[in-house]
Amino acid sequence: MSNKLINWFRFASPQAFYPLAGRMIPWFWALAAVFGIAGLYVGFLVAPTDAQQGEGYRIIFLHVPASWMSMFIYLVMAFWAGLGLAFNFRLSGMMATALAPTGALFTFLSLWTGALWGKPMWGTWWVWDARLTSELILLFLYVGFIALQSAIDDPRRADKAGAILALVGVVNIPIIYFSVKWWNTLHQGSSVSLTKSPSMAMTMLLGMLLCALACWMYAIAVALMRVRTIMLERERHTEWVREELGMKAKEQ
Amino acid sequence: MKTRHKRIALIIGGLAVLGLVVALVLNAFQSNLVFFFSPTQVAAGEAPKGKSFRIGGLVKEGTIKREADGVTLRFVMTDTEQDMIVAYKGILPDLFKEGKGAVAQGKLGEDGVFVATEVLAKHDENYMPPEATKALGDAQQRAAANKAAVEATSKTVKQ
Amino acid sequence: MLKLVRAIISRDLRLAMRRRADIVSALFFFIIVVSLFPLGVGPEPELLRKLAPGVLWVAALLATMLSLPRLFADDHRDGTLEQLALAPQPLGLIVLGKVLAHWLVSGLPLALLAPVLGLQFDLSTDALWVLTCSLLIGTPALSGIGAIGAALTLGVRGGGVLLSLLVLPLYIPVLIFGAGAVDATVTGLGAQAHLSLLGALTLAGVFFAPWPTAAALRIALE
Amino acid sequence: MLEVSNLECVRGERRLFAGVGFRLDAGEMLYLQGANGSGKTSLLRMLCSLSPAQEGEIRWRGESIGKLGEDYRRELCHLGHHNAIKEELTPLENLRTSARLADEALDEGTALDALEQLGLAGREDLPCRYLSQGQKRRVALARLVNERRALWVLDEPYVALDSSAIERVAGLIGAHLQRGGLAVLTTHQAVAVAAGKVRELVLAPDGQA
Repeated sequence: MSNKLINWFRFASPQAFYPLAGRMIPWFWALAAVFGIAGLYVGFLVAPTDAQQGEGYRIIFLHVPASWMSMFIYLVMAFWAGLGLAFNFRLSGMMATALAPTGALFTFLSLWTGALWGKPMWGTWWVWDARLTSELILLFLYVGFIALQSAIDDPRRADKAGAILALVGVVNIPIIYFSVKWWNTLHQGSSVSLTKSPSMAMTMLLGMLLCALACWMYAIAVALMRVRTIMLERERHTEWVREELGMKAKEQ
Repeated sequence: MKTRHKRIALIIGGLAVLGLVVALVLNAFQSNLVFFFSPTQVAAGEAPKGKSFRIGGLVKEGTIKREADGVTLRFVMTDTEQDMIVAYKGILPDLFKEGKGAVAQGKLGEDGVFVATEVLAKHDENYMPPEATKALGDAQQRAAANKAAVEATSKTVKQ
Repeated sequence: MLKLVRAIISRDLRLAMRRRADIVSALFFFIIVVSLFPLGVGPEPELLRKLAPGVLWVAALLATMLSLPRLFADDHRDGTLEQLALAPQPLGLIVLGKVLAHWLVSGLPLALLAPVLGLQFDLSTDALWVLTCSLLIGTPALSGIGAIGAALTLGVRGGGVLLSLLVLPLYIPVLIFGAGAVDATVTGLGAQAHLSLLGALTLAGVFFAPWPTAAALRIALE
Repeated sequence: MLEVSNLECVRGERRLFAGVGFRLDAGEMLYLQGANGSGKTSLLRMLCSLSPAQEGEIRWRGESIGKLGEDYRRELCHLGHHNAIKEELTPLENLRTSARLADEALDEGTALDALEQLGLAGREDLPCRYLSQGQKRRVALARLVNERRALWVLDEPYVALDSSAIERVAGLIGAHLQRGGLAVLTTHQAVAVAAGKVRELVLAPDGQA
């Protein structure tokens, strides 16, 4: 029992996590590629044309996963940040820092793909309805988080200050998610939810879920790569980093 | 005061404030914070007068007509309880169809006709291939549309 | 506990009175920005009435932002902040006092000045009344939320710009409902729902924001 | 009463000190010595729970100060590098506000008396920005006259003071120790304190304290 616990905590140290992450990254990339290809295949070649929207609906294969990821990554980021703040784990602060750019990217994608879909379907690029506005605030929150962290020199302080900002910003996530229910928005309600069966044809849903999985795997792979870089940078004066880099140098 | 007592006092105070916040938010949601108004709300005089606002509802079947000038479109927006005539000059979005949801921005004219400057299509969350929709049959389709309309209305009215 | 909050408020007010130039310049900033708009967009009353809620509220936001960087910076520089952090009281309460004091010298004068400026925009009496109410109810939230940003950027290089980057997105709801309240009155709808939401934002901003602010201050002091 | 064990301090990428430990009982004083940049101020800030320690523990009356929180701060008086006085306020106002913020009552007479003891008579109503460095330091130190909290943590209290003021402050510290108080201070000036047991701790740059 206690043995198991210790094993888990072992991976909470950058030194132990670094090689583990290195071994996992190729797998996540591979999975991302597999799911991505499968998702795009199902989405563009198998899934039927939508009765109302024609071919234009196919943007959902990117838009919906990107929107999900933008919110989900924020939650994960805030979770890691809060964990780092509460228990002073070095690793969790690094994870939060590593996740932020990917989250910002997905938020940006979600906004743009939404605009590209909105123009032909709704008849406008952008409306100031609750869903769109709160998603835009999410993008600002990501940018603020990244800017704050990069403005503070001491990485420990940067982690903690970023964590507070991330936790404060969490209030925005339920607002985004429930905005379509709380207000009369132009944006439609969600097609997939836990409480009711999806109002979508099966193949369309399959394509969307595959694409979502691909985004997920991509996000993990990229975040792990980034966290490895952050580890090397922050711990560059420690023995293990020197050994790691020294070994690499010898191999070449 | 002891540290522990102080903490308890702060927590109680925090909960009280939280309760107040929730009460205020719920109070606000009972009134009219909406992206668009339904024809019923407009008929009840809840919409702003003499100023641009949005109305939302379903486009009534068989009411889209082009006027004599060849540019202006007229159609009826409904929430199944109240109807409203909308006049619009301009390009319609792809999704704008009879029996489907739409949001129009414009002003209410003296004659009760809503003169729209912009028409947006409101899409529902259903994604279905055409064959499946056809297979449902006409009657069923209309029933579903009606149900959606009622849902849309009850949602609007609730807010 | 209330004694402490009162002590902080009276201290900050006394300091502000000894340095009146700061308050006055923020107020003048507000006046000038608001007065620039009619000059920029033309004096058409219809248009001005439409612009008024947004312009007044955005100007109030920016004027509040001006005084935020100094909220903790002075205390940080002369070591007072350390003493406050070492006081045998929760730091959050001290921050609460400072937030209230900040509102008294920034938000309150803005709200009281707003109806006079509203006249420039040809607002009706009702709208002026709601404008003042919305600013009175909404501006404490600006001080509360702003305090978080001020504490996070304390002693950070380029802090001023960063502060606006962090705080302005969080101000968006206050802006929406504040300007929305006036807008609703101008168009003949009730402002009650908007004011009610503003009240919720202010309560949450004033009573809950001090705690993350206190945490951020302790981090800045490390 | 105050126990420090195995304390380590890392600033940026440099380890300032490690393995620092000492014990201080009622009526005892610790002289903290060391070259510039050896981590004296950092150690004092850790003692005040302003900065966390990377390694090691600080205990007050047998309990970790992190756990005690407010109860520890109630018994702690800290005087840092900065004077923590407001330039806009007069010495009298400064003294009285800082007492109020520390949750203590200080009437005007006592405050005036304290200022007089530090040689600030006649300056009570002058905004502090008109005072000299030394006078400002005296305003900050005037807090100590009526300070009855058990643990004093003083960072370079004698800086900018003239010899008579230094004597005065040393007298205040001595009286504090006699009352059974504790004091930790850093200084480059060796000043004899009349009473109490004096310990010394030298922070050496190689981490061997």
